[in-house]
Amino acid sequence: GPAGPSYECTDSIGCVTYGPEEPVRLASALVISGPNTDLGVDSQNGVEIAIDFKGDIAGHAIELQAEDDGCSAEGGQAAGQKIVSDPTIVGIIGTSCSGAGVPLSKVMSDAGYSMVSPSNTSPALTNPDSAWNPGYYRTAHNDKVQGKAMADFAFEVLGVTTAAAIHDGDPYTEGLARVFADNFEALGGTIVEFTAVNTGDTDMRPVLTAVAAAGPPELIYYPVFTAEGGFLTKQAKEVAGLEETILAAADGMISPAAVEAVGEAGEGMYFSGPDLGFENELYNTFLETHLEKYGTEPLSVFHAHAFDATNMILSCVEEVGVVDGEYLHVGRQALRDCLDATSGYDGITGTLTCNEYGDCADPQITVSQLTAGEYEVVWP
Amino acid sequence: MKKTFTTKEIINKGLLAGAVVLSLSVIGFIALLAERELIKGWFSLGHIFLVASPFAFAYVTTRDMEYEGNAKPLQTGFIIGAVASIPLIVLSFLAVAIDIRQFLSNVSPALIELLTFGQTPVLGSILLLLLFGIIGVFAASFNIIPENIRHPLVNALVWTLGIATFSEILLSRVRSLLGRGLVKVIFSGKSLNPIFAIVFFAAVFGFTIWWDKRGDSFKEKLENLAPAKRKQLSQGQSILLMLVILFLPLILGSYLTEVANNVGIYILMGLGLNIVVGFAGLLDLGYVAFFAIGAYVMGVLTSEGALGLDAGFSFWTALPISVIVATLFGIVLGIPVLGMRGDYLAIVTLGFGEIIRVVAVSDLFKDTLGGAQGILQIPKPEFFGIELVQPGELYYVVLAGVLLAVFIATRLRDSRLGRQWMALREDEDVAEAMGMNLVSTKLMAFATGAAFSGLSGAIFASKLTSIFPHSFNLLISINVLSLIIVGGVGSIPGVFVGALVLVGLPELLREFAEYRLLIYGVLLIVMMLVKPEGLLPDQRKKRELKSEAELDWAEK
Amino acid sequence: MQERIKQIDFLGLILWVFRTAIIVAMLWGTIATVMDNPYSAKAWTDTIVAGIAQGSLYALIAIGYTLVYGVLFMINFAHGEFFMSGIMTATIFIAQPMSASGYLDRHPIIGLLIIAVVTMLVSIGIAILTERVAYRPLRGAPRLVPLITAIGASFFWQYFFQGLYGSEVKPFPQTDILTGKINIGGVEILKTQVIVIIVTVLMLIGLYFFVVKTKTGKSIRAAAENKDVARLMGIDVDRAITLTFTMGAAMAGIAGVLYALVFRQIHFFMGFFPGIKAFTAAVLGGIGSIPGAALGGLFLGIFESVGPGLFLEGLGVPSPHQLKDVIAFTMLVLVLIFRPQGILGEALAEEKA
Amino acid sequence: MGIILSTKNVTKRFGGLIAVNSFEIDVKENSISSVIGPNGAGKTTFFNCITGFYTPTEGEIIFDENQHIQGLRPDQVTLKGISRTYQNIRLFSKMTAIENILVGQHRHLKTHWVEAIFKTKRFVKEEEEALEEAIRLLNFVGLNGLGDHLAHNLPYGAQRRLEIARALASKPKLLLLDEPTAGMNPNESIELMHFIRQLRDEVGITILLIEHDMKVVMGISEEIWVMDFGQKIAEGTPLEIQRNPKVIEAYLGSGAASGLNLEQGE
Amino acid sequence: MAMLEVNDIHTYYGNIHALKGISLTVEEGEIVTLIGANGAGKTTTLRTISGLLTPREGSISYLGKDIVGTPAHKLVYEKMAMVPEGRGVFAKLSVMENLEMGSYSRDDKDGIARDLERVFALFPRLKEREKQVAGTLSGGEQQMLATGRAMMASPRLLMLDEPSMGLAPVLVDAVFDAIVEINKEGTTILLVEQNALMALSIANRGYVLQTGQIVLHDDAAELKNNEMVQKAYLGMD
Ligand SMILES: Nc1ncnc2c1ncn2[C@@H]1O[C@H](COP(=O)(O)OP(=O)(O)OP(=O)(O)O)[C@@H](O)[C@H]1O
Ligand SMILES: Nc1ncnc2c1ncn2[C@@H]1O[C@H](COP(=O)(O)OP(=O)(O)OP(=O)(O)O)[C@@H](O)[C@H]1O
Ligand SMILES: [Mg+2]
Ligand SMILES: [Mg+2]
Repeated sequence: GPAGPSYECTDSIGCVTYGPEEPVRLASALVISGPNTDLGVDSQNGVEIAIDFKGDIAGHAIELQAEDDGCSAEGGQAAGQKIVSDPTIVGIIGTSCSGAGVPLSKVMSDAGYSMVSPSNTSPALTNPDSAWNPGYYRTAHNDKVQGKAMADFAFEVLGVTTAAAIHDGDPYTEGLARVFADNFEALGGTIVEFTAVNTGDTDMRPVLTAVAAAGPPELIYYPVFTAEGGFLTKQAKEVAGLEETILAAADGMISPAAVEAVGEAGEGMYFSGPDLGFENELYNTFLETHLEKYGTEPLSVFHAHAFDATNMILSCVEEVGVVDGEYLHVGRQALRDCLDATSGYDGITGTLTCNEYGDCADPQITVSQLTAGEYEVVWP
Repeated sequence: MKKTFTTKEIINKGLLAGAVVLSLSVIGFIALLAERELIKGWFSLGHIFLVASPFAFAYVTTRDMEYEGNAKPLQTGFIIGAVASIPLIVLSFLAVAIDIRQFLSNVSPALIELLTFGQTPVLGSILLLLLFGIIGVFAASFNIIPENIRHPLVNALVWTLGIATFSEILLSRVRSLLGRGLVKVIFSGKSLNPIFAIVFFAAVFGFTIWWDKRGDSFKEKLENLAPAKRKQLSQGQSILLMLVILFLPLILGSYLTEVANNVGIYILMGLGLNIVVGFAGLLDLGYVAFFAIGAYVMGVLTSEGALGLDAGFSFWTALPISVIVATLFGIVLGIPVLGMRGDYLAIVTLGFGEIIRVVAVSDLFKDTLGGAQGILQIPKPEFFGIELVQPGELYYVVLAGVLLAVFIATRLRDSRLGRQWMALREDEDVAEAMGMNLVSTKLMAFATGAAFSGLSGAIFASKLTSIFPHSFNLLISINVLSLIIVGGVGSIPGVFVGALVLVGLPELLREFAEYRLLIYGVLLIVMMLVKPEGLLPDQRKKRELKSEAELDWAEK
Repeated sequence: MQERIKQIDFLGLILWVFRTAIIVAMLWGTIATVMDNPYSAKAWTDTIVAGIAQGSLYALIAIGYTLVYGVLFMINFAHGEFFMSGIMTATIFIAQPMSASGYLDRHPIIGLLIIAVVTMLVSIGIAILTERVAYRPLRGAPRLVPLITAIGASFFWQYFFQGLYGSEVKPFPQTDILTGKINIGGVEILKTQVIVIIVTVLMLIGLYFFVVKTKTGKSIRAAAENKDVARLMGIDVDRAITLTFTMGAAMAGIAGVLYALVFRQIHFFMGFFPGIKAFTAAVLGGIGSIPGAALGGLFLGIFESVGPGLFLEGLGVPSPHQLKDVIAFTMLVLVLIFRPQGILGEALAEEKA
Repeated sequence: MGIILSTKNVTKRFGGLIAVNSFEIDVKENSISSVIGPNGAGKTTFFNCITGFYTPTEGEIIFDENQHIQGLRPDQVTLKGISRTYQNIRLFSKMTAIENILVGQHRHLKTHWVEAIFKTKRFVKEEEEALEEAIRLLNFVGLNGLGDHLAHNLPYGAQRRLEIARALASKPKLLLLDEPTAGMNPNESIELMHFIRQLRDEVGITILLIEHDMKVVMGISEEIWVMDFGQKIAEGTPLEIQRNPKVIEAYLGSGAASGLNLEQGE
Repeated sequence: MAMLEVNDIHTYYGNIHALKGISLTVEEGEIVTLIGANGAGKTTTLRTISGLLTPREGSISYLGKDIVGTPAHKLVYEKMAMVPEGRGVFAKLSVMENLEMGSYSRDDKDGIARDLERVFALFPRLKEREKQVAGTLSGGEQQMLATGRAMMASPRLLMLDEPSMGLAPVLVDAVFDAIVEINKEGTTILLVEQNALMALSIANRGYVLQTGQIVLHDDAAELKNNEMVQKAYLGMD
């Protein structure tokens, strides 16, 4: 597009230019419809709060265009096409689901955009031999990291040698469960049962009975979401043979709703996830704002990743943006370079450093334990 | 028929209108839309939906009302509007008094602020009551003002609000087609520029008045045209239509072309299901199964990732195989259900759809189908060495598929087989007694339907370059079924209209986010209530008197 | 039809192979599992009891489908939403505040009764509203049309309630009197499961008598057969239909309460899958038949629960429980091949030529 | 005249009920004959056995030179050359009259669907001929001009005729009519009677009908079988039947209803 | 005042104009018959009177009240009953249950019991088949059941639509006898019949319909001798 009065764009893949009083525009592509809505709405809230906190960039307000990734490949593709048809969008926060991330990553990359995902965890997305594309970043943890962390914690800290893993057929949960199982076995443990339920299932007793019959294991890891996780937790306590078994889940179940869903049965269970730095002042302000703005506490854990993702983009825009009177110019490659160079960035999910394929999450996965309705960090 | 309404009935209507807008408010719809300004600084989409219900109720009531003089309807309109505000007023007072939000999380301060215009509850309530009353009067006045003003007014309103609502899409088209300069004139941010809005409103208003006056003579001229000329004209129209279809991507731009492609994928499926349900009357709720099979075959054959067969299949060589495999599955799954009728068939096919999805997601076939992680790195189609990447390029692949399917579906419909299917739909026993083999007739329907769906799935996989089992859920089957019924069961043009309305429109309504499916639901209900026979119902071909009519035509 | 298909040798052969393959696979799996004997007797009984409880819920929901189908011959896709709406509302407005204030612990029985009543009322209200707006104007339209409005209504209510109460999972309070197990004839059963089974049986018996014995019940059956003639008898058909929806929704409401008691968490999407399953159960049992719906529900619940462990585990299928729907639907197909009208369905009165 | 249809010992049981009990008839080629009997006697069931809707529990049905047709499917029976109409009209109601007749011609159409897709010459020709034939039949039954109407929009009498046209479209050797005059007034019944006679005389097919209108039955039948409780209780010419006391008792009654003057014969 | 007065009614099926201004009266205690060709509008007339259809124009008064727009099920409480074309028995209900449905509008147990006796006396066959599911009855039995069921409403006005259709001649006799019997017991009858000869022989008066209009109206005996009627409807040349 035409540039400001005196600016010449030299960026290899083009620039975005904001004229006087034009807002800097971000897009989000999160799941805000269908059964996974919680996940996306939570992230979107995080994005909105980050934008509110930031206020403006060089006098330009910040505006969000919220799209729905539908938690599906076709949804991701459509959202992507819509976003890249708008040249005033400088960066994308999304997607929620890895399945939507795969096509969207391709679409936005080809068009020269940058995108930071708060909750894609599939290893494929940052695997250059698979679905990685330039311009793709994420603040969510690669399953490889989180699954391994849980295996380490279980084997080394809790000292368990037998475990079971349960997923629900969602790519995220399946990926985590599998990485956990592989690592746990690599450490010398035994996976007595690797099994699955379906999203939407309510009666978990049969599958839990099968797990009990196979071992019973000392620990069950089920990195699923709140609904299925709630059922598994409560019913595990009612299945003979599993009364003493340690229960563990992942960040899909770090949320107030999950605390309520597991109820008393969840007391003492473990969760792998980011270190939300609950002592962290910024996060406390965040939570206050959230309560005020949306009337509820956050719905899951990804608002934090989304908050960080938004901030990563915004601070890079601020950094590489060329202020030219009332105009602001942002080079798209420059933005990618800046994001690539993210290192030691202090976010609420930890200290972010991006590797060459866009994995930016703090490698420090923590394990927390649910005690008296609160998540207490117990490891490391 | 005109009715008289008692005061109680009028108040009830008002309360009903109020209940509707109250519902819209408490589910957060209004507040969400309030963020979307239509005309900069004036009002938002939220305001429109806020007043839509009292407007509609006041309009319809006064339309159906028996009255003399103009005072009565205006008064009625006011009452309905004013009464409709009462539930909202109660809500805003309640919100101040207690913490409703612990129950209804969407009763946000932003909503209350919207409802009270940022004023104190008392003042705000009075304002709201007045606003609604005026809206009621406004609605009622539509029934009073003469037609030659009403029509332009309605037109101007609808068009202005329409372009304001879809400004986001327009904006991107205007930007790339007309340049940045004009954008500033028309838009202010994402909303319409007030001055432009006024000018546009006036223009539409003026044009409609002109058209209403002159249009009739124009139409008359058209009708009086010599048959030969008329034929030319209709040929001209067809050529124009063809050109538009051919160059659609240029007109639409990449995003809308993507939408068109998605619509096309559904049209393909719709054409197939239309054969099964529309022609043959076999209610199939698991149609997605064949779509999935087509997609998975394409994925497994061509993927460049770990799961790919790596046997040198390209899109074009894999395509027929996908279609054939899907067709075979159509037959195989068709056999056990041959003896089942009506809703038994529906639920069993639904089961097949679920079985295919569950099997795809399961750990059982993880090594071949990728399980939950799906199949990645499926190449896009190539055409003489050019990879078709952009929506505008893929469009032609979809278009080719759709044209082929329309062609085959039309030819089959007009053949003996088509009549067999319809006879089967009307009365299975008698159809059999006419000498037709039910088994082969039914299996042909399943097979053809599955073939179209498989084709659609194969294109889908290649277009997305990745497939996940979750894409193949029941909602797709439901959506395809809905679109053929909304379009008009058994009608081929109906499939197009249905797909545009049920796939295209929701795509454009992305902004409504979590309310999209809610709107989709309302859309389904309203369309069926208004046009139960579908938007473009099937027209049986004239055969007895056709020849004569044609003769007629030629003679003239 | 059966008779005729048998004459087609080729087709008969395929069907025969199909059936035999399923049955052999089931037997083989069962034998392999039994030989391997991974489960204790207790594990089996637990699984079966869980299946019965789940099946009871299906049965209660299935009755709503069957009742409506019996009268209007339409698949009421929105029925799962009647189930969801009542318990969602009662949980938010009654159960949670009651639990927070400690009332539920002090007066658990009264509390639960209040919850049940409110749940049923809301479910019934939603059902009547749906019928009034989306179905009634379409009497006499082709059958696919109300099917589509029903789908529309289902979407509408799902997302309406999501908007109303939010999309997160909501806990349903636990009551002490229903916690724990009791011992029935040497089998330890969860109290909640006992409640589910007892309530279901009572509701079913009551409903059956209502429909078969009372004048109102008969008038519903009459309206089901021929609306115009029913009118000529003085039966207010619209009222009869409303009544049918009311009963179906009341059952769905009860199912909602029982679901909440057993699973203790609810969600705006919770109606969808149980709805589909219940519908399957209704068809399996013979759509239109009340005992059929009950039997179908039970059958489905038990097979889903026991099937994966019994048939698939022995065959070495990984994650067998993921495939429980495959078992459920395969059983459906198997049953319908043998009995196209469902287990207890009346032979589709083959129109006399 | 040869025998075109011969049933031997045909029996149909529904559970405990014997609807048709060892029923035997011989229908002469190019004749018009009737089966009559009280309601529920098993007449329609007997027709259903012949046309393959039911498989007879026992017995043989021999059609057109020793072809055994019992147990065949309805479509196979039609292919042999038998077609029928139904007691309650069963047209393809949402198809036009012409289309109904075209479906009736199924038996004689040969082109494959692949030819339809490519619109081969043979296909086009066959379709044209079929349409011509359909229009001819339409005119024959007196429905000219109604061909493009949906079947369910036609008046009752027209529907009956259309059903006959559809049955004729398969060019049957034997036509079974199940109460063709039900719901017609006496005048219309007589018209139909003439029409049936014309059919036999001009087209040369054999007609077997079930009928309760004695004026029609007695007026056109050459031979009549009387059925009661599934069994044959009488057979013979109209005159013989009218005088048969068994028939009078079980079926005809005083004669007031049938409009026949039983005391005097004809 | 006449019991039933139909005044210039127009009834439509969608766009099809089925009744084009029908007027007729029925006096208490009479048997009145409507005859006419197929599609003349006889059934439509009865359905309009009984409230199953609503006329677009015209008025109907019954027992002195305007009943246009009153739904069918309410008219039953006004002692109007109809036996629909094609009998319409509830096939899945037993004979007894069908009869019970006939008395749906009544609360007087004694009266119902008395009427049940009366029906069984008139149609002893029904008594024998009390428990049988109606769908398995023979055609004639179903017709008896339909008539008996209408009697259970103890109607003042009974409308019958082609009660003899598809019946064996013996049964036709029986049904007509029954109609006369019912009438003698005080029920007014409006009868639609194809079997015009028999209808006219038991009726007091008759109306002739042609394409939605009344073309002739006279005493039954006169109509029987009317040349046009004889030619067009009685099949006499
Ligand atoms: N599919 C069936 N199942 C059970 N019983 C049947 C079936 N079809 C017919 N019947 C019974 O068989 C008997 C003969 O019926 P059918 O229809 O052949 O009589 P019909 O002679 O045609 O009588 P009508 O003159 O009234 O038409 C009846 O008692 C009927 O109820
Ligand atoms: N449901 C309907 N939809 C459309 N048209 C109808 C419908 N029912 C009847 N008609 C038309 O209305 C007209 C009158 O029909 P009606 O059934 O009243 O005739 P009828 O005199 O009872 O004839 P029949 O002796 O055949 O019973 C006919 O032209 C008929 O085609
Ligand atoms: Mg018969
Ligand atoms: Mg009639």
